[in-house]
This record gives sequence, C-alpha cells and structure tokens, in this order.
Amino acid sequence: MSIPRFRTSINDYLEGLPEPVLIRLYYSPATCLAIFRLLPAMAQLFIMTMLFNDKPLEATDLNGWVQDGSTPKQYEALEKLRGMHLIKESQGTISLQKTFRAGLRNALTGGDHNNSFGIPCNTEDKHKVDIKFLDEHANNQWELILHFMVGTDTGKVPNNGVLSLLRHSGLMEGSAPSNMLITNAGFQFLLQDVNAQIWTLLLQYLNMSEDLQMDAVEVLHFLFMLGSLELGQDYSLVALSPTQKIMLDDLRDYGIVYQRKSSSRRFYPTRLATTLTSDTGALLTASASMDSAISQKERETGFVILETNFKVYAYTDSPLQIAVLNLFVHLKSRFVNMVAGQISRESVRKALSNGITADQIITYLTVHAHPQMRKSIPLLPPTVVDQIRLWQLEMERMKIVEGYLYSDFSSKNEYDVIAGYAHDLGVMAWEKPNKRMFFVTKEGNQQIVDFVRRKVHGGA
Amino acid sequence: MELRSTAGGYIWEDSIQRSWDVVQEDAGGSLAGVVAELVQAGKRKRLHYDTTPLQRGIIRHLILVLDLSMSMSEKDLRPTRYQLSISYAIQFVTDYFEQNPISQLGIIGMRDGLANLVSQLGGNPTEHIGALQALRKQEPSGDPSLQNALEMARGALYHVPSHGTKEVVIIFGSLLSCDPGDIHKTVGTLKAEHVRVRIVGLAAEVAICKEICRRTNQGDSTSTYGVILNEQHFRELLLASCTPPASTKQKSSASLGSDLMRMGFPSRIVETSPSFCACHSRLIKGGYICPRCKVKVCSLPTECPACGLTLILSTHLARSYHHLMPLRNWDEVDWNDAKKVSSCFSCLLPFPTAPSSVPRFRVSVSGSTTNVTATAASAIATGGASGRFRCPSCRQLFCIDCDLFAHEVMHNCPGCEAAAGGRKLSNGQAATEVSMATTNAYLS
Amino acid sequence: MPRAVKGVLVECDPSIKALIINLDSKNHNVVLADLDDEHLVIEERMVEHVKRELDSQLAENTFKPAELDDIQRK
Amino acid sequence: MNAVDGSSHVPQVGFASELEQELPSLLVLILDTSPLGWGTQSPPISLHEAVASLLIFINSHLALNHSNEAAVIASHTNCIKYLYPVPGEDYSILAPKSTVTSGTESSEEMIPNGQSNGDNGTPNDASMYRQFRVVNESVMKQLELLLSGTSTSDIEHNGKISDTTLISGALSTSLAYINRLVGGVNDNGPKLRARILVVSVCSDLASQYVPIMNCIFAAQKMKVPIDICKIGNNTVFLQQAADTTGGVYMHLEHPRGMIQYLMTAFLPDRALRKHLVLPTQSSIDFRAACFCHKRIVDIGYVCNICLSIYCQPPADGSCAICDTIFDPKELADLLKKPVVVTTTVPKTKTKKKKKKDSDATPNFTPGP
Repeated sequence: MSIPRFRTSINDYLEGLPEPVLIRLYYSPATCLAIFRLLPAMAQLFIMTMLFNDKPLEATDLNGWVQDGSTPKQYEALEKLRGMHLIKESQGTISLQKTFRAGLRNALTGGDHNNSFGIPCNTEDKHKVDIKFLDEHANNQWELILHFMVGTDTGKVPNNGVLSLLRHSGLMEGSAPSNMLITNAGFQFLLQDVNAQIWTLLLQYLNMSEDLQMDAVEVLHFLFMLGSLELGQDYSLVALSPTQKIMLDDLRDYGIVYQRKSSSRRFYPTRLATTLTSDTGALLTASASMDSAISQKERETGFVILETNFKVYAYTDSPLQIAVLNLFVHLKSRFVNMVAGQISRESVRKALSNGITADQIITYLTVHAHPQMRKSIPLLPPTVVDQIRLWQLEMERMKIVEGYLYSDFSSKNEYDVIAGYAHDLGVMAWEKPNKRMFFVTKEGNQQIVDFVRRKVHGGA
Repeated sequence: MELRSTAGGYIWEDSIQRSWDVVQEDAGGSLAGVVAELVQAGKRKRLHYDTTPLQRGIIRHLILVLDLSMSMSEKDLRPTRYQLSISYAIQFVTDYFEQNPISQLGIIGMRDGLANLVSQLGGNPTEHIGALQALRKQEPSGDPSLQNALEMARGALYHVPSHGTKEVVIIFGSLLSCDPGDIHKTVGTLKAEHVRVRIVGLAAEVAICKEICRRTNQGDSTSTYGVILNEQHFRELLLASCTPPASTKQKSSASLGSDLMRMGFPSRIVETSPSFCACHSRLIKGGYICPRCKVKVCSLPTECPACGLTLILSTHLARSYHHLMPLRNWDEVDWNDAKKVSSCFSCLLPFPTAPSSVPRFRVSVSGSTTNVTATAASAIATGGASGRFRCPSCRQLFCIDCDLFAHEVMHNCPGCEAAAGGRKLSNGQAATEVSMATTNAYLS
Repeated sequence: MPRAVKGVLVECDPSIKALIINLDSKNHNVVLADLDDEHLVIEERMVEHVKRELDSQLAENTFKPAELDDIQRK
Repeated sequence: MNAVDGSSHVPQVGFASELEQELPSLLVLILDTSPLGWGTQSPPISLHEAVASLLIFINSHLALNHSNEAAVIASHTNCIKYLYPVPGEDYSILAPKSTVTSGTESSEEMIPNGQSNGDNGTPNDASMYRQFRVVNESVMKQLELLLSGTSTSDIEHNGKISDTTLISGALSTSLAYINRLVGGVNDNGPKLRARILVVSVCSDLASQYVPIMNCIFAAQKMKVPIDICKIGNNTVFLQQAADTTGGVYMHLEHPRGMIQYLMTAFLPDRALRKHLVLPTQSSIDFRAACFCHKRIVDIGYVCNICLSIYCQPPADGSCAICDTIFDPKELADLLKKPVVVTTTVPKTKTKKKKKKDSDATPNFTPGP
C-alpha cells in the first residue's frame, strides 16, 4: 500500500516543480538515483538506454522497440519523463537532460565528488549508539506524535515544530497544544503505515518550508540523501548547508535522525530515515504498524472479534485503537479492557465518506483479528465482508472522468484515425463509433489536439 | 505393514512409548533444535534414491486408473477422496510428462461397475489435464470393477511396441471389486503381456490388490502396493510412479525389451503468416516440420499425425538423461568433521555452529513410514546432525535444501561441476561414457 | 473538423442517470450531452452540485435499520 | 460530499498501476573468467573493461528497485567462486570500522570497508551509494584474489592452456542460490523474481552437455530465464539455454559497446520484457547428430535404453554405448530396404574399437 501512495504524492510534488528547480535538484547524484527509483519501469529503461549512448535516440526506434499492445505504457513513461523534465525532444529524437544524465552516471559509476551520499565521521564517537538504541529512539519519537494525535495522556507534548506541522497539514485543528483535536484527515493518516505517514508529514514539511523561505531543493537533497545513508553509521555535519542544519533539528523531533545534542557535530540516521526511499525492511510492516506504534506487547496478538451479526468486540484499552475503531464501528459500550459495538450501514458510510475504503476496513479487521478468530477459515465472516464491500459499491453510484467530448467528425475515416490514436495512447474513456463521438481524459487531450492539427492541417 | 516390534513380539505387546518421553530438550532447555532436526529428518527421508545407474524403461506407456465409485465420496481426505485424487492425478500427469517427455499416458475411470475411458493414450499433458478437470464436475457413483479396468487398460496397451514399458497405476479407494468374471485370469494375461500394475490404496489393504501387484511385478508387492497414511503419503506414493521403472526383463538374452526406435528430429520454422497445423487444425505462426512427410505440427514431442513418426527434439532426449545417470547420494557429516566449513558451498547458507559442549540429541527417521519415536530413542548418539551433507566425490559440504534441490530438481552436484574433473566422478562410470558420446555428438 | 467540448463524463446506472436528467430539467444547465443509457457528459462546475443533490435524494430513499433500532430502544 | 462518486477508488483510464511490477528481482551474473577466453583469443575487449561495464550494469540493476538483489559468480578454469556475496560476511549491517566480527576463515580477506581510497581508484565513501559500493568492492577484490591465485599449473592441461570454463558448475551453483533465496525460505509466495545472466567468452565443452542440460531444465522448472551475453564464438548449449528458459541470447558484435548492449537488452526484468521487442534467435539448431558418424540427421534411430542416436541401425545389432542387444526381428523391420548384397561385418570387434573407427568402417554406406 505504502509505495504507490507515496509515489503518487512525491511524484506529484516533483512534477509540480518548475524546470529550473528540478535541474538544480539533478546536480546531486543521490537525488538523481532516488528520483530514478520513483519512475515507472518503462521510463527507467528508457533512461538507461540513453544514459550511455552519446547519440540521441530516434523516437521511431523507440516505437519499434515496444510491443504493439504496450503503447500506452510507452506513452505513460514518456509523459512522466517529460513531466519531470528528464528528456529533451527535438526533431523526432529524444535525449536525456544533461544534468540528470551526468548525475545518474556519477551515481552508478561512483564518479561523484559532491559528497551527496553523506560524509561519515572519521573520528570515533565517544558516545557511540547502537542500532537497537536508534530503533528505540525512532519509535519513541514517532509514538509521541501519534499518541499526541489521539490525545493519549503521556505527559509529554511534541515540540512546536511538530505541532505546527500537524496543524499546517490539516491533521489536527486547534491553536494551543491543549485544545488541538484530530481531524478526519488525521484519522486516515493513522490508518496508513509508518512509511506512508512519514512521507505525508515530510511532504507537508516541504510545503511549509517554502513558506519559511527554505530552499526546497536543499530540503529535497537532504531527504533523498537520508534515504541512502547507512543505519548505525554516524555522519558529519560538515557538508550540510545552513538550511539542512535547520532541517536536522526538525527531523530529530520526528525521530528520523538522532543527534545526542543539537550542538553535536555528528548525526545518526534512524531506520525511519534509511527506509525513506525503500519499501522493505521498514521498521514496522504496514500491517503491524499501528499495534507497535502503540505498544510492543500488542504487536503479536490481535484483539478484535467480529461476529456474523456485525457485532464487534475489541479487547483493548488503547485510546488510539478505540479511536480508530470508532471510525467505522458504532461503539455502544465500553468496559475496562474491552469495547463492544456494531458495524452498521451508517457507521461504514461515515467511514467511507471520510475517504476510508472498504478494503482498508477489511484489512484492518483481518490484521487485528483476535487469535480466537484465526481458527476459522475464512478469518472474517464473509457476510460482513461482502456487506462492507456492498456498502462501498452503494456509495459509488457513478464514476466521473474529466475530459473532452469529441464529436462532429466529417468522415468515418477521420473518426477511425483519431479514435485509433486515442486508443493507442490509452486515454479513451468512452466511444460510440456509430455516433462518431468519443470522450478522452483530460491528460490525453493535448496529444489528441496536436494529432488532429497534424492530421487535418498537415493533410489538407 | 510391519507388525513385529524390535523386541520380537507384536507391536501392541510392547510397553507404551510416549512420544513426549523421547523428545529431549537441548542444552538451553529449548525444543527448537529438536524440532528443526525433525523437520530436516523429514526432508532427508525423501532423499534415499537408488543411485545405481539401472537400465530403465525410458519409453513408457502408462494407464492411470481412477476409482470413481461411491467409496470415493468419503471425506476422510480433504475435501473428499474424489477431489483430492483428481488434484493429485493432475499433479501426477504434470510430473510424469516432465520426467518422461517421450512417454505416453492414458486415463481410465471405474464407476458403476464399468470402466470408462477418461482420456486416450497420448503424449499431450494438457489433454489429460483437461479431461481430469472435466471429471471434477461429476459425482462418484456405483462400485468399481478392477477386472473391467484392467482389461480395458490391457486393450489400450496391447499395441504398444516391445521397446516401451506397459504400466498401470490404480488409485483405489474401495474395499471391493465388482467383477464380471475371474479376475485371476485377467491377472494371468497381464503378466504374460508384461504389464506391470501399481496400486495406491486409500482405505485399507485389500488381498486382491496385493495379489495383482505381486503377480505382475515378479513377486514384489511391497514397493508397488501401498496404502496411504495421510494426504502427504498419498502424494508420495502416487508420484513415486513418475520415475521410470528399472527394466527387469533385460538380461534374458536377445531380449524383447530393447530395440531401436525410429524418430524424427524436425526443424523449427518461422513464418510471417499463420498456417494450419496438422495436429489440431489451428492457425498458428511457426511450428515444426515432420522430416518425413513435411507436415506441420505445433508442439513437440508428438507423433506425426500424417505418417506416425515420433517427433522429438534432442533436448527432450536430454531431459531423460538424469534417469540414466543419477546423482550419488550425499553423506551426512557429523560434528567432528563439520567445524572447518561455515557455509553451504552452493547457496552460501551459513551452517549451524557446533554446539559448545553438550552434544545435541538427534532424531532421525529411517525407512519411509516408521514412526519417529521408536527410532528416536535408539538414535540418541553422540554424533548429531550438523546440517551439513557431503558429496562423496567432490568432498564439498552442502545444506539440506541444496541437497534436496540437487537431487530432486537439478540432478547435478554443484561441487563436482565446479571442479576441473567434472562429471566423471559424480555419476556412475557407464553413464559417463554415454554422456561423453552424447556430447561429442552434439558438438560435431 | 471535429469539435471538442470540455466536460465531465459520468458513468452510472440508468436510475442515477434519470435522476441527473431530472435535475437538469429545471434549468437545463447540467447536462451537456446525453450519450447512452449509462453515460452522460455534464458541466464541470456542476459536478459538486449534482453529487450533493444525488446524495440527498438517495438518502431519502434508503431504509435505515440502524435508526429503527435506536428508535425502538427509546 | 464525494459520496456518490466512485471514481476516486477506480484507477484512471490508461494509467492503471501494475503492482506485479513491484516484485523485486534477483540477478545472478555468471562471469566467465577463463584466461584462455579473455587472453589468448584476444577478444576486442579486455576482462577489466568488461568488468567495469558489468559493475555499472549491476549498479543499474540495483538502482531499478531498492529491494533488487545481485550475486556474481566467476566461472573459472579450475574452480568457481562467488565474487559477491562472499560467504561469512554480513553485508546487511555496516561493520564497525575497527572490529571485525566474523571469526571465519575469510575474515582476513575482509574488505577494508571503503576506507581504502585506493590504488585501483576505489571511490570514497560519500560518492557512491552504499549498496553499489559493497557489491563493486567485493567483486573487484575477489576477482583480483581469484586471478592472482591462479597459477600456470592450474590452467595448463597436458602442456597446453586449458580451454575449460566451469559454466555448468556456475549454473548449478547459481540455481541452488536462487532456490534458497526465492523458494523455501519464505512461505508467502515468491518474494523475488530471479534471473541469470551469463557472460561467456569460451566455446562449448562437450563434457558439460549433460550437466548444462540438467541446469536448463531445472531453470525452466523454476521459471528462471537464462540470458546469454556472448563474446567470441557462438555456443550451441547456451543458445539452447536461452531459448528453453525464455532468456535473451545476444552475440556481441561490437564488444566495446558492451555497456549499451547490457543496458538495452539485458536490463529489463521479466515483467517489463512482456512489453518489449527483444532480440530473438532466428534459428537454433535442434537437430541431433548421430553418435556413430556425427552426421546431422533428421530421422534417426534411438536406443530405448540409453537414448543414443544412430543414423542407421548398428550393423552388429547392439548398441555401441550401452551394449544392449537389440531385438533382431525389430531390427530387421527397420532395415527393410531394397536388398543389397553385403559382406557381414565381423562381430568379433570389441565395442570400444568399433566406436572409434566406426567412421572408417566400410559399412554399407552408399557411395556418392
């Protein structure tokens, strides 16, 4: 789950950046590498083909290389590359953006002298910390934030930086720590796994950094660098820019890096940092994230019993868990160690309208099922699962696609050519050949318009 | 079934052995080591291959007979005997053709006292699997008739040339057979025609089954008739029939069993426009051309639909070579020799480190189905399994998974292949000669 | 020369479509093109309005056992 | 407010994400390091140049996905050697600078952990991604050990330089490695997709036919494609390997441009290959050669015991390889031809001898 979501968000962010900013980003090989990893496989391949080829690539060669049925993928890949300003196109040839090309080459061959992969400290740390300590540190810091969000009384309040970030990102509302309340977006945030949560926060951080006059390029460089560091190694602050040093303070609050004290000349990335650009080896898997974020003990066992009559019994006293359950369960009674409630159409609809999907609910119930439930196969009563899905379907009575309706074609031939092109691009949303009308998505419209111009005007 | 215990009396006369008495904790008070060794012993059990390079009937003709009678609706196997048997039969077909690419298979079902042809004797696994899938939708009914099924199988195998083996494998879930005549006569004719019958019983041992197997396999009924203990055992018994049988009638002078087969090695063609294949009348691009009658077929191995020539690729022949040159079994290594090497030669898996002082107790499983506890008590020895296995020719150490993989899937010893001496050592001498000759031929 | 019209394609079942047509019948400012039984193109700025209206209309037509339950208890 | 709208959950038209592509892949690179292949035959690319290209290729493979893995095995003339990973070393956790944890035999070979800003231009720590650095350093280091550890006696065989390279051993080992990493260990289905790339400079070795075939079938069963990057002469065995397992066989016409070949043809993984038009082999010779005269035959006679192939039924009625005596009646059937008066071949000849001079034996081979 985490990766697609994170990809979309970070990709969207990157694509929204203007070209000069992007090109500045590409000066760092570490960033080039991280961005490269975010691309779809086909786009990666195109880049690799062009990377060590001095001549620009003929666009027609590319067409011959991709299987006929896979043109949409090719289109998607090229579109992505264009969006990130990674390729330059001229007269039917495609070449790689120079800075990026040099950056990625350096990343692969190790010919980089920008120290973009971090400088390890070469002196021994007197207060050396081990990986276990780092994991604990990361966990504690992150937990503190989550606990604060659901209002668990831990006696500690996160730093102001964290608070303003939470407020800024719309996860919580309220002006002072005492009256801050979690929002719907916040609840959705809680349902994500840790990696996705971190990226959600970091993206918000990026947005906020612009307001704070911080250079987005510097911030991104630092984030991507963090992703390429080694766990357990200490790194020197020497190569960091002033902006990045400021960032370090904030990241320390999130538990992404560890610094013994703010004046220390070295920092340790935690597992939260080193797994930023990866999808495996994360501290906590997506499924177990919630449990372990709250308590190590509960990670092993589930606590939710779901009956065929839609009744839910949850053996927990954790406010966070109860709050999460409350998202989609109509809770009725609470005991010392247990809450009971009922899944109803209204409760599920409420959750769905908050943007939580039926699958999320089902996954949550599956993951947290009480050991007693695990004896039965299938784990969850099918009636309930089906019904939750049906409720979601019921909510989705229509699908909408933004785009353009094409009509009034002068001839069957003209229609066929243009509709065929739209098909090849994979942007066709609806068509009716006998009425000579079709509908294309917003994203594909520009291509179609260009094509029509070329065809109609070029031909005429 | 062996009913005698080691003490000489019947098993039920022995004093009770409790499984929990023999399981020992290791030095740390944990059972993990013992459990791990049990798992390993289980894996190891399947490894006792006969590695003498026997002459084997590589060209096989086998009829699989399925019991489709009422007794198959029993639910002692999950989901039912019927469904499970079909699942395993499908697996059998896949494995059979994987191991015997130039062999033939047919399927017969027994229901309502009759024998029904499920699929014709043929070399195309997809056809058989399709026929078996179609069976899934039917229900078992009536009584089985062994005689009818055997007669039908005999008829199907009647025209088989003498160089091929004739085999029947029966999955039998009932305890009775509803026969129209004297089954002993049928067994007699089967024996005369060198048809070998193997039976997998799902319920209990039946005298007539034992008799059939004994008489058609030169008096050997222990390795050919088995009654299953559980699902896993069922699978093992059935899949054991995938290995080609050793030819037994070989040494009888100018034997009937061996001769030359005429075979075609077709060339592959690449076409720009599709054309019809002779075997399925489908429009396809490319295919293979029969060298004798120039007809196009779409897949190999097959028999040319026009002239009847067996068409194969040289790679198909190569697929059967490992039966002729089996890989030697590897020896278990005890702790005394084990310390020098710390990881598996081929997959780099770190070996368990030697126990510091107290040798761990070891549970070994011998024989196929002996219960673990009986042997465990006697096997508490000082040696102990070190998780290492040594190839006797190259002296390299391997882990259990590589052992299994090398013997069951790959049929190569990575260590021997990685030594300049090569293959000669790892397999029998006779086999080497074959391999040399073969390879020389391919290189010329 | 083909003509392109900006809009939002709505895919829905005929009943929902009927509701949308009904909405349109008041001011004729919603539907741009009625494509077939399950497809419509509507004005982009009216999308939210249509959704809101549909939601309320659908809510009216739903049987609510949960509420019933609560009422009975009271 | 979005209640009636399902489009947020539905993938956008034409932009359907394919999750299956997310499965990381394992690349096992088999490098033929035979001195004869690289040295005497003098291909237009040196081993070091090739290794440099290959390292970049491995880095690119690792760059595609964070979880991609790689292994490198050298197929040498007298042994095979893992260049990466090296047994007994733990790459997952950074070894502390001074303390070497592993007490194994290989500990003295421990890589000096990137601190060597070294003679062969090992890049310094900050300039290279950790995963790349670990692999590259290991490969360079181990390769050097391997080459420096090879003495003349190792590569000489009967006075001339051996042309052996243990491809079959390297293939067997890599399959065992793949078997461990892909299967067995994790029960939740495969977590990796594996493939093998062989960089080969030597020609086929007759003695390895059977083991290589066994490897091919094992790979086919495990759905592991074997790609072949061939420098120098073509090899039939490896062609068949690529064809049977669905891999790419490519003979480098301009080995100096190796990196481009690697990046274009060998980098895409299985999921992506579906969408690409990759180089195919137009013709592979599947026909068999008979054992008796080494003729290429399209209709042959096969011994049903040892599967040896003859272009015509052996004259003495027995198999030259396994000594099986064939059924005379059946033989006669096969031999039904217009009868030509022949002198019977004396049956006293020993099998071995007969095999050797069978070419010379004046059987009833019709003259031209």
